[in-house]
Amino acid sequence: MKVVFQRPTALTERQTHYCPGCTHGIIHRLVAEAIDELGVLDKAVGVASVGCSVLAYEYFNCDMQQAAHGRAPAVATGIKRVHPNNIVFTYQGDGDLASIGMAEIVHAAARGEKITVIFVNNAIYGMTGGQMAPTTLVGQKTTTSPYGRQAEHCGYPVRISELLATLQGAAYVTRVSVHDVPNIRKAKRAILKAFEVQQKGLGFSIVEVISTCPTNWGMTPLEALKWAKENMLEYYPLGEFRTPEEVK
Amino acid sequence: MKVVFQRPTALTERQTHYCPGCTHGIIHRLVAEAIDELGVLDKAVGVASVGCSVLAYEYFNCDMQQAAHGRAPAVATGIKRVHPNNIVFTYQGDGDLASIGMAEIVHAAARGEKITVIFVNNAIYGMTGGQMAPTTLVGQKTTTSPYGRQAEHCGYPVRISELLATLQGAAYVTRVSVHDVPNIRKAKRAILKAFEVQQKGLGFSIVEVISTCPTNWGMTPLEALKWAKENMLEYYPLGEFRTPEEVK
Amino acid sequence: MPKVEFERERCKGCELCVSVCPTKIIFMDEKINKKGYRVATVTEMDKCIGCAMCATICPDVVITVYK
Amino acid sequence: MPKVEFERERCKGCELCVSVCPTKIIFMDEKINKKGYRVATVTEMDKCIGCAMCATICPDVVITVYK
Amino acid sequence: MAKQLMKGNEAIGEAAIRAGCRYFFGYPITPQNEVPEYMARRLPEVGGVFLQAESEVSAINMVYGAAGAGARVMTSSSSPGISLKQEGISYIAGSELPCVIINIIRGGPGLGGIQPAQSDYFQATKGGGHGDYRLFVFAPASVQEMVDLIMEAFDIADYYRNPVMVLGDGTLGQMMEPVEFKEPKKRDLPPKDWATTGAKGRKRNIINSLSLVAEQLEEHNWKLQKKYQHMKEHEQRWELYKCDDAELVLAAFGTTARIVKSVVNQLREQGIKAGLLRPITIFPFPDKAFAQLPDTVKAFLTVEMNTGQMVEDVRLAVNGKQPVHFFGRTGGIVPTPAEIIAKAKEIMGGVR
Amino acid sequence: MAKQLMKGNEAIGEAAIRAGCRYFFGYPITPQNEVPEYMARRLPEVGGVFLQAESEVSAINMVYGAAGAGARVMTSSSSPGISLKQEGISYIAGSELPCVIINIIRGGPGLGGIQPAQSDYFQATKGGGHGDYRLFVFAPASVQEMVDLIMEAFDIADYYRNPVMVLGDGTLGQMMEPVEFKEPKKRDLPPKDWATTGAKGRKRNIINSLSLVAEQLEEHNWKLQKKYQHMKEHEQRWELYKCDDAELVLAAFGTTARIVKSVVNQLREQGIKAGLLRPITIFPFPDKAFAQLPDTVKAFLTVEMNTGQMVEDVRLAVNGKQPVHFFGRTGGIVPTPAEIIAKAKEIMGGVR
Amino acid sequence: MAEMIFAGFGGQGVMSMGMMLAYAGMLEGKNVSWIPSYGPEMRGGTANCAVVVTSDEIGSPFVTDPDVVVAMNLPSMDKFEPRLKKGGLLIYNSSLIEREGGRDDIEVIGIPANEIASELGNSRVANMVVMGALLAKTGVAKPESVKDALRKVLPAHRHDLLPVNEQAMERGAEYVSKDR
Amino acid sequence: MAEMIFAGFGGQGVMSMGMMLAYAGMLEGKNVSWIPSYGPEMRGGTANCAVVVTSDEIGSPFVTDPDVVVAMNLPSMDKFEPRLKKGGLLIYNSSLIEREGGRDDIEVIGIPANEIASELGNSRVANMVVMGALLAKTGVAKPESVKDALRKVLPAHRHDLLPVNEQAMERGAEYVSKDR
Ligand SMILES: Cc1ncc(C[n+]2csc(CCOP(=O)(O)OP(=O)(O)O)c2C)c(N)n1
Ligand SMILES: Cc1ncc(C[n+]2csc(CCOP(=O)(O)OP(=O)(O)O)c2C)c(N)n1
Ligand code: SF4
Ligand code: SF4
Ligand code: SF4
Ligand code: SF4
Ligand code: SF4
Ligand code: SF4
Ligand SMILES: [Mg+2]
Ligand SMILES: [Mg+2]
Repeated sequence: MKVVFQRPTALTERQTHYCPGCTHGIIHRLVAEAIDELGVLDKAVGVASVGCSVLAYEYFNCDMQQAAHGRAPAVATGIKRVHPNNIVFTYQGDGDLASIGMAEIVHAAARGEKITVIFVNNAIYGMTGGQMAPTTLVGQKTTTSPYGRQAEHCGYPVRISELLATLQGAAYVTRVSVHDVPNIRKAKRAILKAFEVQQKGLGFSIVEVISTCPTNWGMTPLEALKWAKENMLEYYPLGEFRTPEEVK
Repeated sequence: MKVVFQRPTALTERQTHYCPGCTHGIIHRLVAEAIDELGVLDKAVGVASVGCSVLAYEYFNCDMQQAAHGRAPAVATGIKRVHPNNIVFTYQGDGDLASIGMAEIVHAAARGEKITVIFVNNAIYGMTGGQMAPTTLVGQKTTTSPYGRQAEHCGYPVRISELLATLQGAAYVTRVSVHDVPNIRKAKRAILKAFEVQQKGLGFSIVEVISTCPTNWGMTPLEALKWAKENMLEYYPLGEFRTPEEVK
Repeated sequence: MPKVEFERERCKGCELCVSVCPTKIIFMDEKINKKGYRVATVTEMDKCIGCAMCATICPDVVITVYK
Repeated sequence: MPKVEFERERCKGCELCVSVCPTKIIFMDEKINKKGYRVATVTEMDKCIGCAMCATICPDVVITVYK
Repeated sequence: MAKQLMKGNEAIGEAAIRAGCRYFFGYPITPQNEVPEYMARRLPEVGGVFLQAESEVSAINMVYGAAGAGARVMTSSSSPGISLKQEGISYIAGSELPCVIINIIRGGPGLGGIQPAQSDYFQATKGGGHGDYRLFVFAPASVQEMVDLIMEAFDIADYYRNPVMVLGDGTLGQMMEPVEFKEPKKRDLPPKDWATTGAKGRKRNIINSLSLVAEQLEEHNWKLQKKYQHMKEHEQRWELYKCDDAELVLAAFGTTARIVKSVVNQLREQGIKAGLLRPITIFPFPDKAFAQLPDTVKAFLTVEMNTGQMVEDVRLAVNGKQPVHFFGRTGGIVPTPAEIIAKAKEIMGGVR
Repeated sequence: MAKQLMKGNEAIGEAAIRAGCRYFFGYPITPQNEVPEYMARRLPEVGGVFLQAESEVSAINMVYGAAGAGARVMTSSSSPGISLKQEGISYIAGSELPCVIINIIRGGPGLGGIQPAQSDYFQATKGGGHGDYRLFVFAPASVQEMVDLIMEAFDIADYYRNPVMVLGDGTLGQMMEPVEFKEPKKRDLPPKDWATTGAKGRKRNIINSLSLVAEQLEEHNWKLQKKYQHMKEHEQRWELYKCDDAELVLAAFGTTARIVKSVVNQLREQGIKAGLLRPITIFPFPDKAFAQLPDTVKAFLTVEMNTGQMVEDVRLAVNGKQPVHFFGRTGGIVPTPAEIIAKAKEIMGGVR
Repeated sequence: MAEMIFAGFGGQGVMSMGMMLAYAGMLEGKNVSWIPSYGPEMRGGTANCAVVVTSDEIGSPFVTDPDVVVAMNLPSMDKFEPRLKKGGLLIYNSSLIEREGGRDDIEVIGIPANEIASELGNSRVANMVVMGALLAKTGVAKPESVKDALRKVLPAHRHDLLPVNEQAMERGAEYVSKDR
Repeated sequence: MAEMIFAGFGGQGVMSMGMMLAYAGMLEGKNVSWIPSYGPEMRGGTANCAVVVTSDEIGSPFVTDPDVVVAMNLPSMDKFEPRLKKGGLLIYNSSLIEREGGRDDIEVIGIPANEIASELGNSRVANMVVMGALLAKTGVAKPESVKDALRKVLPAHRHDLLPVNEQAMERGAEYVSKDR
C-alpha cells in the first residue's frame, strides 16, 4: 500500500492556530507541497506577514522572517538581493498586502523583484476580528462597515491581480481559489508555476488565492466556502493575468 | 484693446522658485485658469506636496495645506470629508505620488475620493537633485541610476494612469502633456474636466501631466521639451483612461 | 485496499472533508478531542476509494491517504 | 493692434516663448534683470498677431497679451 | 446621567463624540479595535464620518487634513501603529493643528505582543518623531478618568493648537468599568479662523510646517517652546495618595498606579509609610508635585510596565535630592502587589 | 593612505564600503542625498547592491530583510525620513538584527527646513519607536571621526546584534574635510549562524520579534536590557578638552562641539576656566565622564542645536550636584561663539 | 469585596458570565470592574476574565489572588486553582472536568453544568447554571440583579431566551444548596 | 589661519572656487574645511561656501567673522560685507557690482572678473580670475597648489581647460598687483 497523500515535509509538525475550516490551512499545505515538489526546501526563505498567518514562521519548515504589517515584499526584497539564488516567498493577507502594504507590493512588482507572493484574499481582516479590508465586497458587513460596505462612502474593492497586471515587471499574475477540490488542485499548479517563474529569474510572481474567514464572516466553514464561490468569484474572476512565455 | 491673456487671479503675485523653463510653471497656471473659469477660488482648498512644488501654497491664491511627502491624497481626504462641498485638489510630483505615496494615491482612487489630483510626471526627483523616480525611463541616467536605469536591476517605469484605471472608484483618469502649445491647451481642458468631475460628485479624478526638469535632465528648457516629446510620450501614451459618462 | 487515517488531535471538526467525500463515508464522531472538537472519522473503510478529496480540502492536514 | 507685454523682472530667460512665436519676433535681450537672467523681449511689436502662443507656453506668466 | 458599564475602548469613542469629535480616521490594531469599531457604528448616527484608512500613515495624514480644515478629529492605534504615525505627528505639531491621538499600548519592541504595556512613555513624552515638538500627554488610570480626560482633551488641543495624546495600556482599553459622561470643564476657545474652509470673504489660510529660512524656522521653534512652557506652568496634573507623612513615595502612571495604590495600603498595614504620586499629565510632567512633597520622604520607587522610562522624569524632578528606585515588568506582564511590596521593603530596609 | 578631501556624505558611503557594507537601501532626502548617490555609483563596482526603495518605510524593511539574511547593510536618511523608519527600527531592534542607520539631521518639526540641526537627539537615544529598545548611537564631530566611527559601527552592530545609528547634522553631511581611511579596530565576531540563508544542512532559522506569551516577551525584553547594560558599562565614549581644572564644563555633541571647543579657548583667554565634555556615544551616554570630572567644576552648560534634549541626560548624569544650564539655537541656525561666550559669562558671573 | 476569575474554552460563555456579574454589581450600586483576557489565545483556545465587585473603591482591578475561581474546563482549572486565596472558592464544571481539585485549603464545588443545561434543552446556558451556583454560594450579587442585567444586555429580539437563562440560574442555585 | 567666504549667483563657480582653495591647502599639508550653503536657494538664487585653511587644528569650521569675503554679485556683497572681521579683505566682482563697499575698516578690491574672463575667451573662468587675485593678496595658498588641485579635480577629458584657468589666475594676480 502506497501513501498517496501525506503531510508535506515543508510543513512543520506544529498544529496551526487557525480557526476550524479556515482555508489558510489549505493554502499553507499547497505552498509546502510546491516547495517539496521543487525540492527547494533548503533554499527557501519565507516571509510571514501580519495577519492570521503571522505565525507562518512556525509552520513552514524552512528559514523564515516575520515582517512588519504590509512590508513583507520589502523584507523579501532585502533577502533576495542578498541571496539571489535562494527561493524567497511572502505569505500575505489582503489587509496586509492590499491595504497598508499597497506601496510595497506595487513596487516589488514594478521592480520585477524575483520573489513569489502568496496573497490570501479573504475579503476581511481576520486576525484583528473582522474589520473591513480593501477587498471587502460592496454591501458586506464587517465590524468597521457595520451597515455594509457602501461604495459611496469608501469606494469599491481593489482587484489586486488586475492592478498589478498593469506592471511590466510583474511576470506572473494569477488568481485562483480554494473553495473546492478541483480549484484547490488548480491553485497548487499556480503556486508551482509562480515558484518556477522565480527559479527561472523571469521576474515577480504572485498568486492571489480566494480564501475564507468563517469566524469573521459569521458562517460555518462550509457556508464560507459557498459564500466565497457565490459572492467573491464574480467580483474576483479567476485566471491568469500575466504569464511569461517561458512557462506558458 | 482687449486683454486676451493675463495672469489668472488664482495665482498669487509671488514669483516662483522654479528653474528657468521648468514646466511646473505652466501647469500651475493651467490649474489656476481652471479654478478661475469655474469660479471656485473661494471654495478651493489645495494640497501642496513635497517636491519642487512644495511651495505651491505660496502660488495658488486659495486656502492651502502643505502635506508630508506622498501623503497629499490622505490630507485631501481629511479636508474633503470635513468640507464635502469644497473643491479639494492635490498637486504632486512623480516621486511624491508614484513612489512614497503609492498607497495613498491608489486608495484615494479606490475609495472614489471626490478630490482632483494634478500629477506632474517629469520622470525624476527634481527637488532633491535628480534621483531616479519610479517613472524614470529605462536607460535614463539619474544621480541614483548613474549607469542608466536598468530594468533587470530596478524594473520598469510605473504607468500611473493605467494602474489607477483598474480601479472602479477612479472616475476620471487622463494623461496629457505640456511640451507644446496645442498640448498645453488640451491639458487645460483635461484639468477643467477633472474639476468638473469633482463638482458633480462623480468620484476621484486625476490628470497626469508629462512635464520636464531641464535642470536635472541636464538640458536647456527647449531640449527638455523635445526630450519629453520624443522619449516620454512613447512610454506614456496620452489620452483618457477613464471618463464618466456625465462629462464625455 | 485504499484507506485513510485521521490524526484525531489535529482535527478541528470543520466538516469540510465530510462535504467532499464522494462515497459519503466520513462522519463526525460524538466524542471530542483534547481541544474540545468533535472529530472526523470513517468506519466503513472498505468503501474508501482513496481519491484523497478529503485530504485535499482538509485545512489541518489531518488525513493521510493510502492506496 | 495686438500687442504683448513682458514683465521683465519675472522673466527667467528660458526662451520657450521665442521658440513658439509664429512670427519670430521675440528675442533675448542682452541686458540681464536683477536676478541675472537675459530677458525675452519684442521690438517689432506691429508684427505681433496676438496669438498668445508665447504666453501659453511661458512658465512664469511673464507675458500679457492684448488684441 | 446614570452610570454605564463600558469597555474602555468603547468609552473612548463615546467620550470623543460627546466632546464634539465628528471625524475619526484609523486603522485596526489589537488591543484598540473597539475604538474604530465603535466609531464606525456611532459616528454616522451623529452626522460624523468614520473612515478606515489604508494604514496608520494615511490615517494620521487624514487627521492632519481634517484638523487643518477645522474639525474636531481623533485617531487611535497601538504601539507599532503609533510608530508609523511619527512623521505625521511631527507635521501636526509643527503645523500647530489640534487633534486627539489615542495609544493603547501593547508590549514591544517590534511586533512584540498584544498584552498591556507602558513601554511607549518615551515615545509619547520626548517625541518619537523628529524635531523639537511635544505632545500634551494624558495617562488615565481608569475608564472613568479616561472618559473625563478625553472629553477635555479636545478643548486642550484646540486651546493650544497642539496634538493631545491619551496613553492607555491594553488593559484600560479592554476592561469594563462603570462610567458616567459628565459635562467636561470647557475652555474659552477662539474661533478657528486659521482653518482651510475655502477663502470666501477672507484672506486665504495656509497650513504648513515648512520654513526654508532658518531664522523663521527658529522663531517658530521658540514659539512652540513657549507653548510647551505654558503647559508646564499651567497644566501639570497629578494625584497624591497618602503622601502627607510618606517616607517612601511610589510613582506610577496609568493602570499600574492602581496596583500601586493597593500596595500603598498594604505597606501601611505593614508599618511602612508609603504614598503614591500619580502623574495624570506625563507631558507636562508634574514636577510641581515633587516640589510639594513633605520632608519626610526618604526615597522614591517608580513602578512601570516597561524597563524604566518615566523613572528618568522622576529623577529629573527629584534632581538628586533623594534616591530614586525602579521596579518594572515588561512584555505584557502586569506587576503584582507582592513583588512591588518586596521591592519597597528592600528599599526601606536600606533607607532606615 | 593619503588624505582625501571628501564631502561628509560621500565619506559615509566610502567608510561603509570599506567596512564591508555591500547593501544599501535608501530614499533621497536633503541633506544626505550624496550618500545614496555615492552608493549607487560605488556599490556595483565592489559587487554590492544599491537599491532605491519606494520610501523610507520600505527602505528600513529591506534593511531588516537583508540584515536577517546575514548581510552588512546600511540605510541613510534625514529627520522626516527617520521618523518614518521608526516602526521598522523597533522591529530590527526587537529581532536583534545588526545594521547601520545614518541620520543627517535637518531642522524640524514637520517638513521644517533643510538646514543643520540636532533636534533628533531624543528620537535617537530614547527610542522614537515603540517598546523598550535602544540604538547604539554615535555622534561624530568631524568628517574624519564620522568615517572612523562608521567603519567601527558595522562591527559593533554585529557584535551586539543591534542597530547602530550615526547622527550627523546637515553640515557634517555637506562639508568637505580631508579624510584618511584607516583600518578600524576589529572585534571578534561570531559567525552569523542565525541568518536566513536557506536551511541547507542545519536547523531552520527564524527572524522574529513576535512573542505572544507575555512571559517570553518579558524574558526577551530583559535580555535586550542586559545588552544595553553591557553597552553602558563597556562602550561609553567621550572627549574631554581642558577639563582638568575647569570651573565651567560645556557639554556638546557633533559639530556643535567644535564651535564649543573654540569657545573654550576664547573663554580661557578671557580668564574663565572652561572645558569641553563631548559625548561621542550618546547611547550609551557617557555618565562615566561626568563621574571623573575634577572638583573644580562649579557648573555645566549644555549647548545644542535644538531646544534642549541632551541636557536631560547631562542633568541625569550630574544628578543635582551642580547646576546645569542650557543654550540652544534651532531651525538650522548654528550657534555663534559670541553668544555661547555671553551665556557662559552670565553663568560664571552667577556662580562666583 | 470579591475578586473573581471566570475561565474556560472560548464559546463557553465565561466572558459574558463575568460581564453579567459586573453589571449586576453595578446595578446594586457597587464598584465593579471586568478585565478580559484578549488576543489570539481566544481563538479556539481558552479565555478568562477577572471581575471585582466591592462596596469600597477599587484599587487594582487586576486579580492576582482570587476569592473565587470559576473553571469551565480542565486547562482553566489547572491554571487558576493554584492562585486561589486560602479559603477561597473553586467552582468547576464537572461535566467536562474529571479531576476534583488538589487543594484542601479552599472550598471546591463541582457542578455538572452541561448536563443540567442539556436537561433544560439549551446547552449554551451551562454558564448560567454556574452563575446561579456562584450567587447562591457567595451572595456577591442578588439573582434579581443578574436577571436585570441579562435583560439589559440581551437585545430585545433575544428576550425569548430570558426564561431558560433564569431557569439555569435557579437550577445551579438548587444544585449547590441541596448538594451540601 | 584664514577664514573665507565665497559667494555669488549659482553658476558663477563660487562653490568650486572654495573647494579648489581647500584642496590646495590640503596639498600643502594644512588643515582645511569647506562648508557649502545648500538647499533650494541654490536653484537660481545665490550660493556661498565657507572655507577655513590653517596650520592649526580647526576648531569650528563655521565662519562667522570671515577674514576674506569674495563677492561675485551684489546680493552676496550686501550680505557678507558687514560680517567681515575688522581689517579683513573684501574682493568683489566689479563687472557685476557697481557699488564699492561701505566699510572703511576693511580692505576692498574690485576686479572686473567677467571682462577679464571674456578677454580670455571663456566667460566661465571669472571665478579663477578672482582666485588669482585672492592668492596674490593673501598668500593663503600657492598658485601652484591651486593648479595642482585643479588638475586633480578636473576629469582628464577636461584638462584642455587647464591653460585658460591658469591664465585666468595669472591675470587676476596681475590685476591686483598692478592695481595697488
Ligand atoms: C502597523 C500595524 N498596524 C496594524 C496591525 C494590526 N493588524 C494585525 S493583522 C491585521 C489585519 C490582517 O488582515 P489580513 O492581512 O487580511 O489577514 P487575515 O488575518 O485576514 O488573514 C492588522 C490590521 C499591526 N500588527 N501592525
Ligand atoms: C519623508 C520624506 N522623504 C524624502 C523627502 C525628500 N524629498 C523631497 S522632494 C522629493 C522628491 C520629489 O520628486 P517629485 O515628487 O518627482 O517632484 P519634483 O521635484 O520632480 O517636481 C524627495 C524625495 C522628504 N521631504 N520627506
Ligand atoms: S479569523 Fe478568519 S482568517 Fe483568521 S484563522 Fe480564523 S477563520 Fe481564518
Ligand atoms: S529642479 Fe527640475 S522640476 Fe525642479 S524646478 Fe528645477 S527644472 Fe523644475
Ligand atoms: S479518500 Fe476519498 S473516499 Fe476515501 S475518505 Fe477520503 S474522500 Fe472519502
Ligand atoms: S477537514 Fe480536516 S479538520 Fe476538518 S473535520 Fe475533516 S479532518 Fe477534521
Ligand atoms: S502673441 Fe503670438 S505673435 Fe505675438 S509675440 Fe506672442 S507668440 Fe508672437
Ligand atoms: S517664456 Fe517667459 S520666462 Fe521664458 S524667456 Fe519667454 S518670457 Fe521669459
Ligand atoms: Mg484577510
Ligand atoms: Mg518629479
